[in-house]
Parts: sequence; C-alpha cells; structure tokens
Amino acid sequence: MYNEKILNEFKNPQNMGELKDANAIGTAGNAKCGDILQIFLKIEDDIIVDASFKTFGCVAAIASSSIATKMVIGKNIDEALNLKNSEVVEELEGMPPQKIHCSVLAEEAIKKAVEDYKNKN
Amino acid sequence: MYNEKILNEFKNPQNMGELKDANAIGTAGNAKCGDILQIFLKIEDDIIVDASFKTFGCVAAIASSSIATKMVIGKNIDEALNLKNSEVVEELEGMPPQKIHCSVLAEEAIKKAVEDYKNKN
Amino acid sequence: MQVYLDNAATTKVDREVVLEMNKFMSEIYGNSSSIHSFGREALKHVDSARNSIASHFNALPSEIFFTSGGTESDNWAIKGVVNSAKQQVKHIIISKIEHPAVLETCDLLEKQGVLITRLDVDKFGMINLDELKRSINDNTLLVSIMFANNEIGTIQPIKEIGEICKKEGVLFHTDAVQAIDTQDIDVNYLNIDLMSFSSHKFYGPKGIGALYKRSGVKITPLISGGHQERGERAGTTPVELIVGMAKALDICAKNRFEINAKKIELRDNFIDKVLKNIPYTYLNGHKKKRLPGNINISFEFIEGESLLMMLDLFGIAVSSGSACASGALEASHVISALGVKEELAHSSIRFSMSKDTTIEEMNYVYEQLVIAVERLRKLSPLYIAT
Amino acid sequence: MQVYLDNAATTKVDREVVLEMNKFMSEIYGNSSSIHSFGREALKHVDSARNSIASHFNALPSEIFFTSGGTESDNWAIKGVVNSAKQQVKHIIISKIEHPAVLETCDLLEKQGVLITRLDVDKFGMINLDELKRSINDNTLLVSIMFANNEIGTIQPIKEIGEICKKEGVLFHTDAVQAIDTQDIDVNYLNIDLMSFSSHKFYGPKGIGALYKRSGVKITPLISGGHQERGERAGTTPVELIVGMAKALDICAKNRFEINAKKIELRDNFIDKVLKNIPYTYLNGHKKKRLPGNINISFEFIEGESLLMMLDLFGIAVSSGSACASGALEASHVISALGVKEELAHSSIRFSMSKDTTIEEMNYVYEQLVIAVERLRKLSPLYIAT
Ligand SMILES: Cc1ncc(COP(=O)(O)O)c(C=O)c1O
Ligand SMILES: Cc1ncc(COP(=O)(O)O)c(C=O)c1O
Repeated sequence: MYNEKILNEFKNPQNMGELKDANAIGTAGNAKCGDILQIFLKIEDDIIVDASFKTFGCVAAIASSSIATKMVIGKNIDEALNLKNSEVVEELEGMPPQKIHCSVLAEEAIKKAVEDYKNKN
Repeated sequence: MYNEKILNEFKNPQNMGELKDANAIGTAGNAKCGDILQIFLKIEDDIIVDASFKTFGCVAAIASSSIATKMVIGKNIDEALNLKNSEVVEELEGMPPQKIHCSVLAEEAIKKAVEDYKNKN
Repeated sequence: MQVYLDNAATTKVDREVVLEMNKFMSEIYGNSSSIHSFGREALKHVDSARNSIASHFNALPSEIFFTSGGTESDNWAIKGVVNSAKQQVKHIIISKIEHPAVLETCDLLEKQGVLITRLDVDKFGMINLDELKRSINDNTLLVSIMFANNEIGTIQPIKEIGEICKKEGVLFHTDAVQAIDTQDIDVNYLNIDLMSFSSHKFYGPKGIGALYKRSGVKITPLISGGHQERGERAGTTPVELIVGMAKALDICAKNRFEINAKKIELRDNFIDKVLKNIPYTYLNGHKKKRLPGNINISFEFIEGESLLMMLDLFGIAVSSGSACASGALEASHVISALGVKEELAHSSIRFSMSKDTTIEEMNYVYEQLVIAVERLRKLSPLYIAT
Repeated sequence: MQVYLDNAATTKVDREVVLEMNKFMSEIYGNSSSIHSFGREALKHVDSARNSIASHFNALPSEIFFTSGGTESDNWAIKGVVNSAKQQVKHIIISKIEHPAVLETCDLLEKQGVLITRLDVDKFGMINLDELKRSINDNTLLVSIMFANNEIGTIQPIKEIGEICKKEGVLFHTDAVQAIDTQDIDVNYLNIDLMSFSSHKFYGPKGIGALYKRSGVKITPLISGGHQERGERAGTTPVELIVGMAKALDICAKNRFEINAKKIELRDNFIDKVLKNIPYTYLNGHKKKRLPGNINISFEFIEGESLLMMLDLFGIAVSSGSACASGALEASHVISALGVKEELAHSSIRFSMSKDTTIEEMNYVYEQLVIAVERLRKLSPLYIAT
C-alpha cells in the first residue's frame, strides 16, 4: 500500500530525535489514535535554520514527519505556516487514503511549533 | 453415481431385443419422462422360459431391464408377479435414489407382461 | 483413444497456468493484505492480474471483483441488486434458458416477493428483443441474460440487449461464463453493467471467478467480513487462483482468432456429417450464432444418458442435455424451452470442444457415435415403432 | 535472512499438496458432477477427500460442505441459521473478539433486526461461561464463539461452551480457522454443530475451506444454483482445491504432536526472552491456553505498524495488531477488548510460527527485534516522556 518514496523515507528518516537547541516545539495527535508527531524547530530571524522530529506512529506518520522537517528547513516562518498537508503528500508521491491524516498531523505540528515560537517572541 | 454392477449390466446387457416367439408383452413408462421399458416373455405352462427387453432410457433403466429379464427366466408367472423393484435394486447392488423409479418400471413391465399373458389365456 | 469433449463442463488447466500457480503456492505465498514484503509482493501480482483481466474486457481494474466462481458471481449480482434496491416492488427479467445459478436464485427471490419475468426463446434459443422491451416496467431493476448458453451454445444479441437496458435505465447483468474463451467482450461497447465469469471454463483452475461491476453500480455484499476487494467481497485473496485465472485469460486471448476458426470448422463438419448420415438427428441451437466449440444434437429414439455412457465406454466424454446427473427426471430445461417434443429433449447430447481438439479426435468420435447410436436404437422400443 | 512469521495470515503450501493439486489440474481434471469416466474419477477423489476430512473431526462425510474459505463458511453458518429460522425474534451470541467475518456479518444482521449479544473477554481473551449462560434466552438461535483467536491465539473453553449450548438447546458454531493445524477436534465430543475452517491456514491452497454442519441442522444456502454439495452450496466442485486441502490436513494431523511441542518450546522461550530483556513489553493473550505458534506482544511507546515495517526491512514478516492494513484507524478490536490501555493496543505485534520455524530463525528475529525496538523508541516522543 505504501509507495517506494514513503518506504525510503521510513527506512532513512532525516532529522530524527530532539533538536538540542530548538526554540520552538509543536505536537499533534495523541497516543490513543496511534499517532503523535512532535516537531522541533530552531528559528533565527524568522528563518527556520534547523528542524527535527520525534514520532510515535505508523510508517506514514514517520515519513510525513521526516519529509516535513526537510521541507521547512530554510523557509521563513510565514512560509512554514503556509505548508499544506497536500504538499507533504505530494513530496511523498502519494499516500494511501486512510493515511492522509498523518500528513495533516505533520502540517499541524509544524504550525503549532511556529505558533509556539511566535508566542514566545 | 452408478456402481460397477450397474455399469457392467449396461455394458453387457442380456436378453436384448424383441423375442421372436414371445407370447406376452408388457410396457411401462413413457417417452416424455425419458424411460420406456418393454418386456417380452415366452411362457410355457405358466413358466417363463425366455425373456427379453427393449428399453428407451438411461443406464439404470437399461440395467434394470436386463437384470429383470434374467431374474424372471425360469420362474413361474406367480413368482414373476411377486417380483419387487427392491429385488431388482438389490440384484444391481444399489441404485442412485433418483433412479429408483427405473427399477419400479422394470417391476411394472414384468407385471404387465404377465397380465397380458393371463388376459390372453 | 480418449477424447474429452466436455469442455463446457470444465477444462484441463493449461500447463503454463499450473506452473504459474505453483510459483505462488511455493514462493510468493504471502497474504496480499499483509503489508510486509511477502504481502506486498503478492499484492503486486494480484494487482497486475486484475489490471490484465480488466483490460481484456475494456473495464477498469477497480471494476473487477474476484469470487469463487460463476455461481457465486451470478448469485451476488442478482441478490446484490435486489438487496441494495430500496423500492417496494422489485422486478427482474431473465430468460428461460439461464443457468441454474441464475434460475434457482430467481426462484428463491420470487418466493420472497420479487417479481420475475422469464423470457421465452425461439427454436434456436434466442430471446425476442421486442418481448424484452415490452417486459421492462417501472419496477424493473435488472435484466439478466446469459451471453451464451451452456447447453446449446446459442449466443444472445448482447449488444442489442445492452442498448435496450441502457435506454430504459435498468441494469444489465450477463452470465458470460461460457463466452469468455471465444468471444470478444467490451463491456462498454456492449453496455454491460454486471458480468459473471469463471476460470475453469477457459483452462484456468476451478474455484475462482469474478464479477465485473461497472463503477457506480451498487450491490450489497454476499460475503461480508474483511476489507478485501474494496470491502465488497470478504475472504483472504486467493492469490494463486487469481494469477492462474489471469494467465489463462491471456493465453486464450492470444490465440482466440485461430482457435475459433479451427473449432468452427470442426464443429460445422461434424454437425453436417451427423445430420446427413445418421437419420433422425436434429441440431439444437442456432446454426451460426453459436459458440465455436459447441455441438448439441438430439438422437431420436435414444435417451441421452445411455448414449453418453455408451460413448464413455469408447473413451469419449460428452454431456447429455438431460439433467440426469442433477438427479432431476425432467428433460433439460434448455432443450425443452426450444419447443422440441419432449422425447427429443431427452435425446440430446452436447459435444464441447477444447482449443486442443483435433480432427482425428472428431473423426474417432463420429465413428464411435455411429456405432453407439445404432446399438441403442436397436434396443429402443420407440425405434421399432416407427 | 528471510523469516516468515505471519503464518496466522496465511501459510506456504506444502510441497506434497502442490504436487497433488498439479495432478488434478493436468490429469484428473474432470467435473466431478459429470457422469462420464473423467467425472467419475474426479468424484472418487472428492469423495475420498471428504471422507478423510470428516474423519479428522469425527464427523460424517455428509456433514462436510466445501466452501471458498473461512469467511464464506462463517457467513453461511450465521446467515444460514438466521434465514432458516421461522421465529420472529432472533438472537445470536458471539464474543467481542471474533474475526470480522463473524463480527461484520452480525453487525449487518443487527441492522436487519437480529439481536446480537457480544460477550466480553477477560484480560487473557477468555469468555466468561456464566455470562454466556446468562445471555442465552428463548430467542437465542446460535452461539458463535471462535475456537482460537487469530490475533492473540487464546483458545476458548470449547467443550464447556458446547455443553452449555447443548443443554440450552441452541446451536453452537465455532470459527475454527486458526485451530485446525494444532488442535485435536472431535465435533461430537465437543458438541459442535457448525464449524468453519480454511485450507490456507494449514499449508493448503487459498480459496477453499469448508463448513462442518451436523446432520439435521438446517441452514439456508448462501449460494444457490446447481445441485453440488447435496444442494446446499452450488458451484462447480473445485476438485484440485479439495484434494489439496485434504492432503494438507492429513499432513498436519500426522505430525501434530511433535510440531506442537516444538512450537510451544520456541514460543515460550521467545516470550520469556522478550519480556525479560526488553523493558515495557507485555504479552497479549493467555500464557498457556494459547495456540502453539502464536506470540503477541505489545511494545510500549512504539506503534505496531512501524515496528512491523522495521522488521520487514530486516527480512522478517510479522503482523501488527493495529488494523492498519484494513484502513481503519482504531486499534485492534481484539487487543482493545482485553482492557489494555489504548496506547498499548496500538503497540502490539503478532509473530506466528509455521511447522517449519527453526530456533535459528527465532534467534535472528529476537536479535533484530531488540535493534528495531531501540531505534523506534529513540524516535518516540512517548518514550522520552517517561
Ligand atoms: C452459463 C453458466 N453459468 C454459470 C456456471 C457456474 O459457474 P461455476 O462452475 O464457476 O460456479 C456455469 C458452469 O457451471 C455455466 O455454464
Ligand atoms: C479466525 C479466522 N476466521 C476467519 C478467517 C477467514 O478465513 P478465509 O481467509 O479463509 O476467508 C480467518 C483468516 O483470515 C481467521 O483467522
């Protein structure tokens, strides 16, 4: 059901773990539903200079988290706020319909992290 | 569905065709139902000295006819009148339930032949 | 010499099909619903089998639903349409010569209050299109007419039926079980909404078939449970059977033209020879609009089963129109529907050829047939009587 | 190294079974309903397969009905009992951990007005016999409790259930799909009235199964048409699949004792090692009353599917309790019914062994499991949080 791109992203996820010097964190989902995505951002002058993730969830959740961190690094925070789950899906070259919600969680976690940063600053 | 005994009787039927010097004929069944049994008897002093058959019908009908002629040869007419279809079935070592009616036709044809003889004499 | 001429009953599985199936039973044996690589590998082949099967009928892969065979497909199509329909009065139109899978299913539904129209056929086994048109009313949900008949091989005017159904806005199901190996079927060109077929009639394994269901057509599942077949037909996907069926269909399609031509020649020669040389013989079905491999002849004064068994003694496998094997005493409902006299209905024999049937085999069958017919007629009280 | 530990999903077909099936596809390919010698030869083998299968369960041959698999058998048993019952109010008792083939069929019947009681299970997955007794009332037609669960392997007290049903005069159906290869089943000793099973779970082909139906028990057909299976299940008899299933069952029965012992040892060693050495792991199901080949463990802080896929990267095929493959987002209904917290329900993995599973394979799996669990926990926001 997963395409090669998703499986590859799952096999070799990028930006794993907790970013030591993160200044923004966003969390989406909950364990009862089987998916929690946590995004760590390091933001300097409204530019995301680094990002990482921790995820409890299925292959799609992990792949979405990984790809989303890669997508936001280098972006400014307004661009990141505009990240849509459909772009995550596109970057992963499609996703099984029942897994689309994982990409939504990725979008949500990014947004929450940026909002966390905005709230703090 | 047929046992070896029936198949053998069908393969090598005895007493086929019209008995030239028959003095009694009995017919049972009809073409619409797919079975007609005709029994020819040669009766001397109330003893069946020869018998033959002609049959339009399935394997069971032909086997029943054949075995019935063999069974009545040598019998006197009262014994022949008492021939039961179950004896025909037994002699053939069983018959599929839906074919039992063929043995009934054999019994019936024998009876009719004997009655034919009685009516004439 | 052994000659198998009962290919309308079932066929020998193609060597290539067997080899393909073996691979899936011994190597690619995963459950195609599993997401690990064993499962994904199996799924890949199920998907490509589905694609390939769909393409043969100009259907979408998502319109192919695997079942356990033609009978299940027929049951599902008809019961599925009825059960998913909300209207109070439900009406179905079929023909009198449908396969028991359709006939008995409709008998059952009739007892539950569904209205059934059973169309007559003419002496060649063809339905009347005007009668069909007249039979359709506001309550009609479904027309179910077989593509080709299993006993007499008559091919119905499927395109015309499809057009009528489309115009009248009723669903059209066709039992195409007998037609798959020889007919060119485009479900869109023919306006077919539902189509049943079965692998073992075209050199594939037994126990597998499919229902083509046009996308958008709603039928309730017959077998519920897992999510297989997009939630419409539960049960572990029988991978080896599906790839076997797809392979068998590919092979059929490749040589269809040549094989049909060969069969038609053998068929027509045999029919001509029998009708000319054996007196009191009658062809059942249509002379031209018939399946290439089907020969059905009545041998007057002889009961079909005994002729069948006599030929069997000579190593020849055929089928008798009379429904003996099913335990029924009545003559074949198909032959009877043609309006022949009942005696003749009991006297029919079906010879159904395979793609590998040879002229030598047909000649042997003809010779033995002459002998068998003569023997049995000698035994027949009806023959003397004429 | 490739290790297939998903034998509860489906098994590799036994080599001997494949060879047997090949013979029937290539040589004894007749339709067993045909009365010529090709057909009679096929029928002979179907009959002896039926005899042999029946004898394994101490059943009569006439009580075995071939179907397309466990799902069809489950559907037929349950719908068949309901549809043949004349009473107004109809009540069925099942457990909460039945297979979807039973659960969804009952959901459907519930919508049509049938009353369904779904028995709870304890933390080991066992039903409560008192609750069962209390649930039976005058309207109860059927109790359907699976022999052994497919996810957690828990074996129900079938004998006791059978006794209760007999005493109360209600029918007892058991979905024995997971139990056939390892359990000794005597339908009379166990008072089973209806039993579903499926060939592909015991090294036979997919697409074939059977329903045992005690003689005298009335159920309406699910698939109507021909006279096959004594008029109870229409469709051309899939000879090759039936002989394959019978062969597979024979092979299973022959070595059952040794294989069970071996599996149990491998199972218990593996469970002990994991629970002892990998922290935050929990066994699902019963420690003793479980299928010899079933291991089901929750790995806290990890979602099952990702662990499954990580193991897949190491060549290991397992199944995750979470119903990802089916497209559902909910945790497994079975694990949830055990009363574990929902997070844990998403974290379960099933390892199911085959008769050929080796200690080397299990050791390899254990090693890779340690690595995979560590990796995924490092990635888990829940693990840090504790
Ligand atoms: C016209 C027709 N419909 C349906 C069937 C039933 O198909 P199956 O044997 O696959 O159940 C057959 C053959 O038996 C058939 O000839
Ligand atoms: C307990 C149980 N019941 C029913 C089934 C369904 O059987 P089948 O795959 O043969 O349809 C399965 C397996 O899928 C099962 O494990």
